[in-house]
Amino acid sequence: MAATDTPELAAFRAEAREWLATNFPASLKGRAAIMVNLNVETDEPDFLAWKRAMGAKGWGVPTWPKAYGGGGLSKDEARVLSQEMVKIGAFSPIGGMGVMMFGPTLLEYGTEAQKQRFMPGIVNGTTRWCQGFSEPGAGSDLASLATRCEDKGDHYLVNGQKIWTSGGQYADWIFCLVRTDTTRKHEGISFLVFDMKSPGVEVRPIQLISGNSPFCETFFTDVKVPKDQLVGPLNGGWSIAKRLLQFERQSLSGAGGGTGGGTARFGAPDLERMVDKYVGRDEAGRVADADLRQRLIAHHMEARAFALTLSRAAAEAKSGSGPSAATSIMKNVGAKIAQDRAELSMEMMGHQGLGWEGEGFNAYELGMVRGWLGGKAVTIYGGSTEIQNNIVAKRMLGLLDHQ
Amino acid sequence: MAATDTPELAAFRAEAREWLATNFPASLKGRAAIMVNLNVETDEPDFLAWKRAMGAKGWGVPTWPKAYGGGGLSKDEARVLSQEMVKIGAFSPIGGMGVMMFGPTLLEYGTEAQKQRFMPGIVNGTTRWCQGFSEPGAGSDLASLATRCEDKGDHYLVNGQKIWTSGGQYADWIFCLVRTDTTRKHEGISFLVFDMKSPGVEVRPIQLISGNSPFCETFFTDVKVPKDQLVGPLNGGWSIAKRLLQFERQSLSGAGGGTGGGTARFGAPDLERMVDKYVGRDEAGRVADADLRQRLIAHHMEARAFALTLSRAAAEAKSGSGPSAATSIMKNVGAKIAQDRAELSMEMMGHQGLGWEGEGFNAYELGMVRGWLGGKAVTIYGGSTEIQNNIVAKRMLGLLDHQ
Amino acid sequence: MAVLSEEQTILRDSAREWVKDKAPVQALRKLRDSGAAFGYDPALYAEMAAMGWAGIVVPEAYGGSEFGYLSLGLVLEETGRTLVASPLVSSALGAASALMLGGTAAQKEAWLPKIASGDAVATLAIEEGPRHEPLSTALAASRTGSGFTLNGTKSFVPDGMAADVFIVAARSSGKPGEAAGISLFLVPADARGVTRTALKLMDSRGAAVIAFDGVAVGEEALIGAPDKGFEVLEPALDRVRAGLAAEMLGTALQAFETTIDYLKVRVQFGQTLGSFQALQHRAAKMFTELELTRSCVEAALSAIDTGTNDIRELASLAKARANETLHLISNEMVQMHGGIGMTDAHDAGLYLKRARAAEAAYGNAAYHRERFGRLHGF
Amino acid sequence: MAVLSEEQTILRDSAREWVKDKAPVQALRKLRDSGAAFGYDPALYAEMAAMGWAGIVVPEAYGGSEFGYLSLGLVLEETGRTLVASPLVSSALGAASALMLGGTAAQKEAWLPKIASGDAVATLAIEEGPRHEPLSTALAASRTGSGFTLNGTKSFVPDGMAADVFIVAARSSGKPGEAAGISLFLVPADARGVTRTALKLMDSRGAAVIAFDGVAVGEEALIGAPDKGFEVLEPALDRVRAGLAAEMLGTALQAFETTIDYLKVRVQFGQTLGSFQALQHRAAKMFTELELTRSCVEAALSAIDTGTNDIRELASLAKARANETLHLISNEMVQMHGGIGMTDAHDAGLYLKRARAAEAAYGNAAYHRERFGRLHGF
Repeated sequence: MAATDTPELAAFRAEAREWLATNFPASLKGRAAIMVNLNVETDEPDFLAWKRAMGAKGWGVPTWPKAYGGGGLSKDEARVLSQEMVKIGAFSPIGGMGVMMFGPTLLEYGTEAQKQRFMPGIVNGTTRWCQGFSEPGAGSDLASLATRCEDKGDHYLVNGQKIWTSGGQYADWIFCLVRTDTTRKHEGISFLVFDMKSPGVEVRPIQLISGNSPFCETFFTDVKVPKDQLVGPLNGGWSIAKRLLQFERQSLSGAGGGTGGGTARFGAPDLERMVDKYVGRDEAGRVADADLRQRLIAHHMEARAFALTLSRAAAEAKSGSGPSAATSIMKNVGAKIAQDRAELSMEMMGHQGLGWEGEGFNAYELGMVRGWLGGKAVTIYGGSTEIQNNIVAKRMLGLLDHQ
Repeated sequence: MAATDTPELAAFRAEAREWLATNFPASLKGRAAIMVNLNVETDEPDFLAWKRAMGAKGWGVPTWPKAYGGGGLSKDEARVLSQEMVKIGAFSPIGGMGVMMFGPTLLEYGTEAQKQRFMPGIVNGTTRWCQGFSEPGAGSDLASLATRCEDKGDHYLVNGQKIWTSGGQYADWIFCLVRTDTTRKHEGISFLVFDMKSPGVEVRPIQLISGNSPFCETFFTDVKVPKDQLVGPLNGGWSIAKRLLQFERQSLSGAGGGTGGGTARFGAPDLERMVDKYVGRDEAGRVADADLRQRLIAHHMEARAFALTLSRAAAEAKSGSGPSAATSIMKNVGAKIAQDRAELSMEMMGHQGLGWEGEGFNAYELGMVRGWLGGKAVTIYGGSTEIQNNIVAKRMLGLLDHQ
Repeated sequence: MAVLSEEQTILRDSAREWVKDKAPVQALRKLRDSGAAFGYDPALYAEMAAMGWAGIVVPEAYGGSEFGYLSLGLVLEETGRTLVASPLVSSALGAASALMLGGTAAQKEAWLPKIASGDAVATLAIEEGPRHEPLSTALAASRTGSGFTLNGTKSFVPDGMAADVFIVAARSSGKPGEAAGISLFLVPADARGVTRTALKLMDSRGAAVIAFDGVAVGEEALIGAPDKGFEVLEPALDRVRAGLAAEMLGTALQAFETTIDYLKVRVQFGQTLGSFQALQHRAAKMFTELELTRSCVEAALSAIDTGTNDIRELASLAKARANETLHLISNEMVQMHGGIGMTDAHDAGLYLKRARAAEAAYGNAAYHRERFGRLHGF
Repeated sequence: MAVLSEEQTILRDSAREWVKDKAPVQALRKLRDSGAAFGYDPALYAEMAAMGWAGIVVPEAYGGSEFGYLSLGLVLEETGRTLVASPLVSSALGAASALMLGGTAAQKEAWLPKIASGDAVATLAIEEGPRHEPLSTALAASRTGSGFTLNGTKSFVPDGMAADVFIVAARSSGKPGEAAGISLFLVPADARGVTRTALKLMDSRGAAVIAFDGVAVGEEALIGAPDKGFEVLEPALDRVRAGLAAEMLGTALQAFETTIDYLKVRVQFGQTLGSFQALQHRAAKMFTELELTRSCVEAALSAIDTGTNDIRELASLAKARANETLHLISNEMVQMHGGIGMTDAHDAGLYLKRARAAEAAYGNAAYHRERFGRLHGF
C-alpha cells in the first residue's frame, strides 16, 4: 500500500502514475480480458500504440534487465507499477510464452548473442513464440520424446512431430526439445529454437472437446536449423526444459504474482450471483438447494484457503527464506478449485448449462459450457495432477519409488 | 417366504419349528448379541443345554455333511431353519473360527482321519480354534511369514511368533501357517494345527486403542507337533490359506448370508434416533445441523446401495451363475460404511462421544466410543482396503503390476 | 447383473449386438455433424421399434409386449453404452408410462399402439425453469366452458421437435410449489397456438422450447383427474428416472471399460498406465461405484415391475447414484486419457457432454439426495 | 510458515526444544496411566508459565509479554505436536481473552497477572448440551437486589477441576438461541453453591461438569454489559478457535510426519510402503491439506493481532480446516500403520483420540462451515 512506501518507492509511484496517464489510452480501460489473448491480437490503433509504448519502456517485463530491453525495476517497484495499472484499469499488452517461459529461460541459459537477437522481439511483443515439447507418444513422460535432430555439419536437420503446440498456428518462432542422442534418455535431449516459417514445418490445429482449437499438431520434415540456434549445451536440453517448466508452473498456479491464470480463468466469477439467477433462496435467505448449499460453502472455503496460501507463499518468497513449501501444491489445488467451480456453475445452471449454440442460451451460459470443457485440461497439462502428486511425494516427502 | 415353500420345504419348516420349540430355551430369546461371543462364553445352564442340543443336531453348521456331524441340510432348508430361528428369537450357539474358517477348509483339504478327529469339536462348539497367520514383520504381505517348522523325523518343531491371534488367550487349538522351506516364498509355506496347551506355546494379550484385548501375540519356542497334524501337502499351505481367507472375507462382508458381521457391528444401529437425542430438528422437522444432514442422507443412501448389492449378490450366487462380481467390492464397502457410521455417530454425540469411563456418560455412549475405535481395524484386517483394491484392479480389471 | 429370465437374456444380447452393429458412438458423431433436425435418426428408431423396444412396457392389449421396466432397462443399458440417441426414454418410457398410469381408455387406444410401434413420438413437457422442479409448474390452465386454455412455455422438452403429441403439466389451481392444482393434458403438436423452437444441446440430442399461446383443449385431453395430475406425473417421472439411470449405467460402464482398455495399452515411463497403483486404486473405486449403482438401478426397475411401495425412494436412489457414478467416471475418462481425451476426435468428450445432460435431466444428484432424505425423515 | 520476527523464531525454536525434552508423547501416556486429578501435570505447566507462555497474549501492564496471538499459536503448534496437556488454551488463551475483551479494570488486575504467571487457572464455562452451541445458553441468571443468582449446569468445562475461577455464560433475559440476554460472570471456584464432577475423557485431558446451585454473585462479577455478554464471548471464542486450530495443526503435522517416517521404513512385498504410489498420492493429499490449513490458521491469528474485520470468518475457516485435516490425518495414521497402529502401545491411538476431542471442542467442522456460509450469505 502507498502508506508503506519508502521515499524512493513513493517517487517511483509518482513517475509510474504520470507515465501511465500519458501513455495508456482511455479507450482500452478495463478491457484486458478481451484484448490480451495468447493467440489472437487486435489491430486496434490504440492497442498497437499502447503496445509500442510499453515495449519501448520495457514495462511489459518490468523486472528484466535493461540491457535486453526490460524495465530493470526492483520487485517492489514492479509491485507499485502493477498497483498503479490496476488503479486505472490498465494492463500489460505484452505476454505469451515468450514472456512467461522462453524469455526467463533464455536470460539464464542463452549466449549473449542469442539474448541480443531474441529478447527485443519478446520485450516488444513482436515475436510470438510457441513451445515444442509434447509429443503424441510421450504424454506425461516428456523425456521419452523422439523428434530427431541430426548434426549435418553446418546445420541441424530436424524430423518428427510435436503435439499440444499452443497457438502453433499463430506463432513466429518455436522453442523445441529434440533428441540429439538416441542412446540415452534424459541426457540425449537438446533445446533448439527456429523459425516456424522454415521449410518443412507444417501446423494442423487440433479441435478440442470445447470446440476451440488453441493447440496444434506440428510436423517437422527435414527442417534445417542453423547451429547457433541451439540454446545451452548439446544434449543438455533437459535441465533447461525443467527450469522452463518451473516458470510455466508458476504462471499456471498464479504463484508468479500474475493474473492467477489457472485458478481464475474457468468457472463463474461470482457463484453468489449465479445462486440468485438459477437456484433461488428459501424463506430464510439460504440457497434453496440444501445439498448444493453445503458444497458451495465448502468450495468457497477451499478457494479462500487457497487464496490465503498464495499470499503466504508470496510473503515467504519475499522474505528471502527461499521458495515456500506451499508452492509445490499450488498447481493441483488451483486446478481442482477451477474445475470444481466450473462443475458447480454447470450444476447451478441446470438445463441452461447444456447449450452448445443457437437460441435459448445467452452468451454467458454458452461461454461457461465451453469454459467448463476447456478447463478439464488444467489437470492434464503443465504437469498432470498425477505427476504433481508424484513430485510432492518424492521431492517434498522423500518417498522413494520401488527399488 | 413360506408362501413359496415347496411341499418338501413346508414339511421341513414344520419339523424345524417343532424341534426349535422343544429345544430352544425361552430364557435365551433375543439374547444372541450378548450370549454369542468369540471369546467369552456364558456358563448359564440354559445356554449350555441349547448348545448341546444344537451340537447333537448339527444345526450350528446346517449345510455341513452329516458324516462329520453337520446338519446335512440343503441351502433352501438352511434358509428355512434360519427364518424359523429368527421368528422365535433363537440363535446359533455354535460359532467362532472353527465354524467360519477352519471347518470349511478342513472339509476341503483334510484327510478322512483329520476330519473324524477335528470336526466333532467344531460342530459341538467344544473346541475353540484360533488362527496363526499374521506375523509382526509381515503385515499385509502374509506370505513373508517366518515362523520356522523343522522336520525332526517323527515330529515337527515349531519356532517363531504370531500376532493378531484372535482369542488366542481362550483358544484350545490353533491352525497355523509355518515356513517349511526358506528358499521359496509362497511355495515354502505349510498349514499346521496344534494344541495351544503344547509346551512352548506362550500367549500375551495385546491391548488395543479401544481398551479391549481381543487379540494376542503368540510365541512358539520348540513346540513339538505330531506329523499327522499337517493339513494338505508339505509346502502346499499357501493355497489352503488363500481358500480359508475367502471364507473369512465372506463372513466379514456378510456375503456368506450370516449376520453381516463387518457391516452391522460398529456404529449406531439407528442414526435417526441419535439425531433426535443429540442433534435435534429445525422448525420444518429437518435435522437441525444442515451440514450433518446432507452427510447423513448420503450415508443412508450408501448403506442402502450396499444392502441392495448384498441381496443382488446373494440372488446371483443362488441362480448358479457363479460368484457375483459384486462380492469383490463388499469387504471395502462394508468396512467403509461401518466406519463412516461410527464417525457420524461420534460427531452426533459431540462431547458425549468423548467419554472413556466413569460419570457423565451412559453405557451406550461409552460403548459407541469403544466400538468406533475398535472398528478402525475393519479396514486393516482380513485384507486391508489397499490389498482389496489391488485385488480388484488385478483380478477383476486385469491391470498388471509394473513389469 | 440381476438374475434374468431366458427371454430377458435374449433381449439383452440382441440389444448388445444391434447397438454394436448399427449404432456405435460413430453414429452419434455423424448425427451431430449432420445437424439433424430431430436429434436422433428416425431410421434407427424405426429399427428399434421394429424389434419391439418401443413397446416393452406397453400392455399387450395396446400392441406392446408388457415385458416390464427391468427389461426396458436392459435395452437402455445397452443403448447407453454407445450414446444412442432415440425417443426411447421420452416416448416409449416416459409418455407411455404417463398414459398407462392415468390415461383414459380413449387416450390409450389412440396413442399407446402408435408409441409402441414407433409410428408416433410422445413426450412429457414438464420443465419451465433451468432446474428440474415439477412442483413449480406454472403454465396456466384456465377453465373455459368446454375445457381449458393453456398459456405458458415449456423448456427442455426432450425430442420436442419430433414429437407428435405432448403430455403437458399445467397449473389449473393452487400455486407453484404445490402438488395439488397440477393437471396433465394431452396436446397434439399441431394444435393451434403451439409453436416450437429447437435447442442445440451439447449432447447433440433433440430438445425444444414449446410455447403454448391460448391453446384450447377439451375435457377429454385431461390425463388423470383435474388438479390431481401430480398423482400420475410423479410415478411417471420415477419410471423415467429409473430407466434413464439404466441408460446412464450403460454409459458409465462403457466409459469405464474404454478407459481401462486404454490404461492397459498406454505406456508412460516404460510402464503401462494401468500398472501405476494410484490409477489402479482409482479404477477399483470406479468399479465399486458401478457395482453399487447397478444394484440400485435394478432394484428400482424391479420395484416398478412388482409394484412395491418404495418406488419413489428407489428411483431417487438409482438416479442419484447413476448421476454420481457417471459424473465421476466421465471426468476420470478424460483425465486418465490425458491430452488425447481433450480432443474432439476422441470419444471421451462425447461421454462427458452426455453425462452432464443426463445428470441434469429429471433431477440432479442433489435433487434426489434431498428427496431421498425427506422420504426418510431427515 | 508465516514470516516470523526474530523474537518469534526464538520463541518457536525454544518451544520446540522444550517440548521434545520435557513433554514428549510419553508424558501424556504417563499422565493418563497415573489418573492425575487435573488432566495435566501442574509442574509442567509451571515450567511453561515460567517461560512466559501463559502471558503471551496478556498486556504488559498485567504481567504479560503482549506478544500476540500468532506468537501464542507458534507455541501451541509445538505443544500440539506431542499432545501436551495444559491449561494454555483454557486459561492463558480463552479466559485471558475474555477478560481482556470485556473485563473491568478490577477484574483484570485481580486475575490477568495470576493467569499470566500460571499461579491461577481460569476457564470458560460455556457448554450445556452435547454439542457446541453458545447461543443455546440456558443457565439461569436471575436478578436479585445486589446482583444475580445463578442456577444450572455447565458440562465439558475444560480444566474444570483445576480452575480457580470460571467465566460463566448465563441467560439473564431472552431465550436459548438468542444472542441478546446472555451475560458473562466471573465466579470463583470456591463460591458457595458451586460443585464440580470430574469427567474421564478419552484424550485424558481434564474436564468437569460444574453445577451452579443458587450461586449468588454481585454486579462486579459481570464481564461486559448485562445481557450483552455475547459481544465479549463471541470474539473470545474466536480467539480460542484460532489458537486451538494452531494446536491441532501441530498435532496433525506430527501425526503426518510420524506416518511418513513409518512409510519410509516399513517393508511389504519387498518394498517400502512409501514406494507404493497409491500411498504416495494419499501422502501428497495430506501434505496439501496441511499447507492449506497452515495458511488459514496463521491468517486467523494474524487477523486477531491486527484487528481486521474478518476475524469471525477466518476463525471459522481455521477451525473447520484444522478439524478436517486432523480428522483425515489421524485416520490415515492408523490405517497406514496397519495393525501396530491399533495397539495401545503405539501413539496412533492417542492422536486419534485427541483429534476427535479437539474437533468437538468450540464447534466441529459442520458448525464452522455453517457459520462461514452464513457470514457469506449462502
